[in-house]
Amino acid sequence: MYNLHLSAEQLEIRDTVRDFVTREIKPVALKAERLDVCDRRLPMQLLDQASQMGLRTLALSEDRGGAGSDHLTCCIVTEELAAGDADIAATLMTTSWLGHLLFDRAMTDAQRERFLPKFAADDRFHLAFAGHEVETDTRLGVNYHRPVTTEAVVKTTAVKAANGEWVINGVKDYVVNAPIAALFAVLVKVPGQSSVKVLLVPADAPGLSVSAHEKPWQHGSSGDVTFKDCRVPAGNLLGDEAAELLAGVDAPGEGVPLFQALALGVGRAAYDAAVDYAHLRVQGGRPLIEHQAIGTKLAEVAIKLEVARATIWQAAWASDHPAAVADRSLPDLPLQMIAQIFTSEMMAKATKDAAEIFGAMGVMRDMPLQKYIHDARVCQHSGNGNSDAKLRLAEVIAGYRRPTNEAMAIAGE
Amino acid sequence: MYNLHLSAEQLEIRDTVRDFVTREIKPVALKAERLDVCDRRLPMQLLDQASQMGLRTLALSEDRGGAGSDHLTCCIVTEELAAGDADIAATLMTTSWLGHLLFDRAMTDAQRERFLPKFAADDRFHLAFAGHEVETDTRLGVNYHRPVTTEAVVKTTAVKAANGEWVINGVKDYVVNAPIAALFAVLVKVPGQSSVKVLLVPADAPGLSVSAHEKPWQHGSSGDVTFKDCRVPAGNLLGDEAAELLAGVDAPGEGVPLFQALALGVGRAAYDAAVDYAHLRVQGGRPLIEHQAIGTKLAEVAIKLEVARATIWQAAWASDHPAAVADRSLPDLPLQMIAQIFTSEMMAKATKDAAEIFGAMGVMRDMPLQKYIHDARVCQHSGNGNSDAKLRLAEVIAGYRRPTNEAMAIAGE
Amino acid sequence: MDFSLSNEQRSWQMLARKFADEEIRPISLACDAIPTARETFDWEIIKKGSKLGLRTMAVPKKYGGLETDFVSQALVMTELAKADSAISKAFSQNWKWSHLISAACTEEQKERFLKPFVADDTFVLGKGITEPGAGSDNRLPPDDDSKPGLKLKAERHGDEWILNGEKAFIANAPIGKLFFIDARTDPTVPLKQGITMFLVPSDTPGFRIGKVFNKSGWRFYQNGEMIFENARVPHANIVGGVNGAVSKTGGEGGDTTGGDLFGDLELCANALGICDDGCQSALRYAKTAQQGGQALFAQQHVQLKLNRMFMMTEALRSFVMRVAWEHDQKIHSYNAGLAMNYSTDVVQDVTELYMDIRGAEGRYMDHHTDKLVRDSFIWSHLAGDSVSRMKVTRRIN
Amino acid sequence: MDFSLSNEQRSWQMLARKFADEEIRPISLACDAIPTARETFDWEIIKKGSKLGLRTMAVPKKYGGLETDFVSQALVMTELAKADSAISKAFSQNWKWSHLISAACTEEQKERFLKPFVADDTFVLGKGITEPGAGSDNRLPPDDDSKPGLKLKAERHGDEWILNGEKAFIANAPIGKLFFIDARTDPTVPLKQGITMFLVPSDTPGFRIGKVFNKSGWRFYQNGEMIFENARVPHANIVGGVNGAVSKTGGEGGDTTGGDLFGDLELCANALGICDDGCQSALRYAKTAQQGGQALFAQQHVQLKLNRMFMMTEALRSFVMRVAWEHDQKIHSYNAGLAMNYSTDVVQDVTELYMDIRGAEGRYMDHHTDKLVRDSFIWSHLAGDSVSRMKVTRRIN
Repeated sequence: MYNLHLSAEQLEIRDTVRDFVTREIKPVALKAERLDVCDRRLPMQLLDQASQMGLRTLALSEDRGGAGSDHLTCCIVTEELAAGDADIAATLMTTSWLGHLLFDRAMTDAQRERFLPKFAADDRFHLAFAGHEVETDTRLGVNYHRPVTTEAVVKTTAVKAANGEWVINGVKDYVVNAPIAALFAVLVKVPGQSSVKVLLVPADAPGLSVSAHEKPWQHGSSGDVTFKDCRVPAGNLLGDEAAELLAGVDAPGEGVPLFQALALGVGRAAYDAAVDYAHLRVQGGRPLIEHQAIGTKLAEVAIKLEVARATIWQAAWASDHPAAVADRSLPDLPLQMIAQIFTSEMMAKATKDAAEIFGAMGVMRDMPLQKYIHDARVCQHSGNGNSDAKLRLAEVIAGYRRPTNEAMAIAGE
Repeated sequence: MYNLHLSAEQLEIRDTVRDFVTREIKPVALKAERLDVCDRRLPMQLLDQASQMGLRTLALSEDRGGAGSDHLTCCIVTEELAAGDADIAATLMTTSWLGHLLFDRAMTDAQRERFLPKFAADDRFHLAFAGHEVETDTRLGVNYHRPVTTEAVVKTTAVKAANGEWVINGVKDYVVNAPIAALFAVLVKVPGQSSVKVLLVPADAPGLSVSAHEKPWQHGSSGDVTFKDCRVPAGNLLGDEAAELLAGVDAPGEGVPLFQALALGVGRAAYDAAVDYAHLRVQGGRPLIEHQAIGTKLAEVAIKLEVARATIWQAAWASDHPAAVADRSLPDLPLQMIAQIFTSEMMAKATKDAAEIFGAMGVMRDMPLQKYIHDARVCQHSGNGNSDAKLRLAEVIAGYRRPTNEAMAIAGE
Repeated sequence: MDFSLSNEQRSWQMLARKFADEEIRPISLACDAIPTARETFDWEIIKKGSKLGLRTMAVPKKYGGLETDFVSQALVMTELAKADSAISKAFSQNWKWSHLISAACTEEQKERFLKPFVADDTFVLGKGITEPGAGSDNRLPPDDDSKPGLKLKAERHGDEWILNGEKAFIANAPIGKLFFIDARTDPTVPLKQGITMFLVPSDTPGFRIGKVFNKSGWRFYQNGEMIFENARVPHANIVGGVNGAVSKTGGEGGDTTGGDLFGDLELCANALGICDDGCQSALRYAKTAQQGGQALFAQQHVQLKLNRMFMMTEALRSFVMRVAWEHDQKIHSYNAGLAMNYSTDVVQDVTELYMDIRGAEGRYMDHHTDKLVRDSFIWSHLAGDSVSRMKVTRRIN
Repeated sequence: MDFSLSNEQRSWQMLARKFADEEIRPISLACDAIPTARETFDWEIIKKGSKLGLRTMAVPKKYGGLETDFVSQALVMTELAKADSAISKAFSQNWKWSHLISAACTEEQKERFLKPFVADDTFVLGKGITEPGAGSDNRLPPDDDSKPGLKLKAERHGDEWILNGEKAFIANAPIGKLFFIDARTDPTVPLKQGITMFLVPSDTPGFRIGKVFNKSGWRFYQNGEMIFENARVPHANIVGGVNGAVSKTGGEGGDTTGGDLFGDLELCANALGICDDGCQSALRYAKTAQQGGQALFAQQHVQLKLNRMFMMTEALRSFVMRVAWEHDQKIHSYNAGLAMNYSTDVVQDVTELYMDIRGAEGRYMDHHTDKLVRDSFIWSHLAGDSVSRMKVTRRIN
């Protein structure tokens, strides 16, 4: 039955994280040097604290030492963290989500035995998924409603050596968490095999090197990862379904709207700041908030936030409950993609509107509002962008089904 | 626990109503003469059929012969009906909702005994709430964030005659369902008493006359109701809490977002028509939907619909479950008002975008798209409008509490 | 740089303003309210305007016209539209096609058609391109496919051409005396190379008018169906040669001041008139209507809406006047198209903001406000749809 | 109606374009990237531009300036902004205040200040109004309350005035040699009647510059704090009389061509330059960047974005040129204000669409694209916030 009550656990973790953000994250995040987008190093100590609170292992099942949070809870926590600092949110949600995918769903017992103890024990044990490659064009674009497939190409190879080890060669880019990850899940092509595979590669594997990005147009830290005759044991290969499981981490669609919750958190931070300022700042003898123009603007921002949250929560819950689409409680549409387009467009506008209320203070690089605007823009323009997402949504609406590669090959024969 | 599954009953009634709309309503609604906004008479026969299906008594409790549907179900049904015909939806939801308020919540047993049998038995027994009066300015406007109260003024009087009857004098306007109502709930002032009262007035009471509106900027039928020494029995007075209960029918806020569901239904009708047309119509050798420009536009409309629905459902459920605000699962904001502003703005845009896809056919008065645009505009501009709603929302955001009339009077002494 | 008007331009503007105030505005809402599409037209206003030169102002002096410049034409369209957009269009539609006659017809054709046009106050022109199955395909035909686009067929039989087919949504069809008709004369080649333009008088045998379309806005302005059943048109009525229609109507690379491209200026100048009406009506309303004991104008949200209305309107005026001047200078540019696209956004935004400021008054929406919003929607289809916009973008290079 | 440029206007445009291409664009991104706000400025570019007249082009000839018209000034601002909006503003800021000197200063003051200004390539002007607690209150002060607005106090002591207080966000503060400073000289009356304007050289005793603000956009252009601690200014440096500041700076009803109202033209002409840069960069990118084996330009959604960019830019250009012409004609109107408000919407829309078309390329956003978007946001605060818009609306009547 339709029910919007959050569970006691959800309410509690939201309060806990909100409190952590207020007490610990905000004082660091609001320092001028951190607000300046030109030099934003990850606050490792806060990440350690968050890890001790269980936020690094939020989605990991309880059996394995995590909090076992469901998709909705992960989105609630992400919003709260991002209202404090988008980079902290991105870092934690990436590790937490990959932790769940890898340890709960992709690894064999033997693999878990090797990696889980370290992951559970070390607050700095972060995870990264190295999927994307240089010069891969994944945009739908000209292939909209055309039978040509637009799929990521994997050129990084893994070859089995005589001693059974895998030897990896290739370069991955856009890798979130790359500079801090202790373990990478790497998408590879094994010559002679049609489907792509995933290998577990510890950061200290010989032949692996990371080049961190400066000021990337992404949240958290990121970098390129180069594999040069990088060797890992034979046992590091994940099962065949791992590639598909992990691919959703990058592409919006029917996945978990974690990055949309991040964008919402950024918008809320801007809104909260603007409401506070509008109470304090006096213009024409009255606080700003008592002016129609400012009140109206704040109302418009509030509407954007509430509507986006309803949309994100719906997508989050749906990604955990495919049965609700099957029984037609929810539409058979890519709800995460809808949340992505809507939220990112709305938060870009919301942060700008909030900043306008601050007057000259709203244009300063070392003040919060410009940081929020920048963070919202990153959410809007990373990846393939909203124009491409709309084309993908349009194909779903049209009921267009692109022939698979195999079908194309058969047709071509 | 958060759960977006609809109940089996909700899914079933949605299907039933959707089927009724397709088979019965659409063929009538799509006739050129009904599409032309200049002459839109209520299709009484369809209303009778709907009544036989239980839609006139949808919200009335099961004990009393209704379907006992909750707020969410009422919104779901309203959307479906409005996707067929906005006037039918407005008529039925008004009677259904007033039926619930009057028979389930406001009447005494004695009153129920007198009126319920007729209401239950007669498919043409519709209800109307006569609250608003001529020249009452209920806009917040200049009183935004000022201690001046902006409240409806009731000038219609009810005076107790020697024989115990109430004698009513005054004029009510904006009364939805007035031309077809068999029973009116009338807001009156009893001289010498401070709070307003509600009287039950049958349509055939002597001294009551209705002047129906032509082409009103409202959905359903509406009219002015004049009371000239109109007499009703002493027993027709409702309890003191009835006035507050019924006031929510007119003012958006924390009530049931029925009219927002209506707007959504209108938007969906436009969207469905546009998707169908985009599949059929060929341009440049390909169906319209295969063009990026059209696909993108349809995706944008689809997003507006899905996001609006999530927002409306949330508000509908919240209006039935105040505990979810109390336990902080939902924000303490007027969710219906948020749904009102958002939905009406989005559907105005959605219907225009859908119409653009139809080219010249989209501007014709006897074709569906112009009707949808008109219907959406009515949702956007009836009542006090969105600018005023935003000011009310801003007061909530600011935490502004207007002093009550009594407090003002005391302060003035 | 000079934004001032010449004495002649100014006097055209004044003449149009007076005519609009005294003759058009008084009948505007009544015409709009007529329920039957076929009955909204009023010949009296056309005759009165015609006597002032408002029907023939684009015809060269040597053919008895007034040969005004484009700036004057833009000013007049705006002034007339300020009182009624559809009536303004009913006049300017004649200029559009008299531009085409001047630019594309032979002397013999001008003699045969322009002279009677000038002489008769009820002689109205039109052009038939759109067909039930071909609207945007005519405007933006694919280069690689000959099938899309208009289908009306013309076949030569001696000195005559036999036309068969239908046109739809044709402006002035129900009332016009002479039409330019685009017909397929070579169905084997892409549209641009296979159509011929014919001059078709309304009394051509085999040619008749079908239904009159029941538009939501622009009620006064008549759009109708045209039906050709073995309609016979003399070879002498071909404009610009067989298969030569596009090069003469101002399509890509053609003459940019007559024909179709005048249509861009026409739509944006007309929209400007609606915007002026909307702005002035809104300002008047905001200054007079009261709320809480004060004029609406005292409220910030009303000021912000008025700001946006005037801001967009003045931007549009600047753009329209520039485009009119460019036309007079025979400057080829994509500006006319951009201004037309732009006018769609502006006219709808401005009129909808006006509706916002007014809101429903009691149970009704003010008729004039509602009319402005309905009239503005016409632009979505004529000037602001994605085909119109992409077509203009492709001129930018 | 004439949109053409005179030879002189055209040659200023060409000079500016050449300077922008050859000198400004090559240093633009490097200046933007300098992390420390105090170090982004480059005297070399100012000196080079000054030698071409770009610092003094608004000064009357009799004082050694170039006395250009407003149309030329608008053209030059646009051309310079096409290469770097902040550097363009660094030049035009001097014209703004040289307009004020011409309009409001006595001959003696002109002699003392305009001459050295003209003679020295590094002589830069500024004006201090905003204070930490008073920004929009200065622009739109309430009529019925004397408290809101600037607080910097000036008290007369014989032939000198003693200034105490602070200014914030003052353009050119860190580098200027001469400033106009508004100070309260009568705190008992509403703002408009109680402030006096002083000419304050940078070496005035008791006057110093505080921090330099670290803006997100317009990095090159310096805004700083001004601190007055018993700063002593001679009575002879008062502009326009005691308590007479507002009537001289072009506030409501004042001189509409110098001072503040030039600022409206300045902002919209500058925005136009950013838009031109955005449009041309986007078109170039769309024509060259490939996706799926075709230029991006082949895609409809890219065409629609380009359409909007060019459409809004050309509407803005039309509006800007009209406003510049109105300034030259000394026409009083609300158009300059509307154009300024409008430029906010346009410059942000255009640059954000450009960012949309580009998207993040791999892991980074193109620096130039990002800079255009950041620079454009400055308008939210200077030209497009609700106070700016309501202020302009109140001029409409």
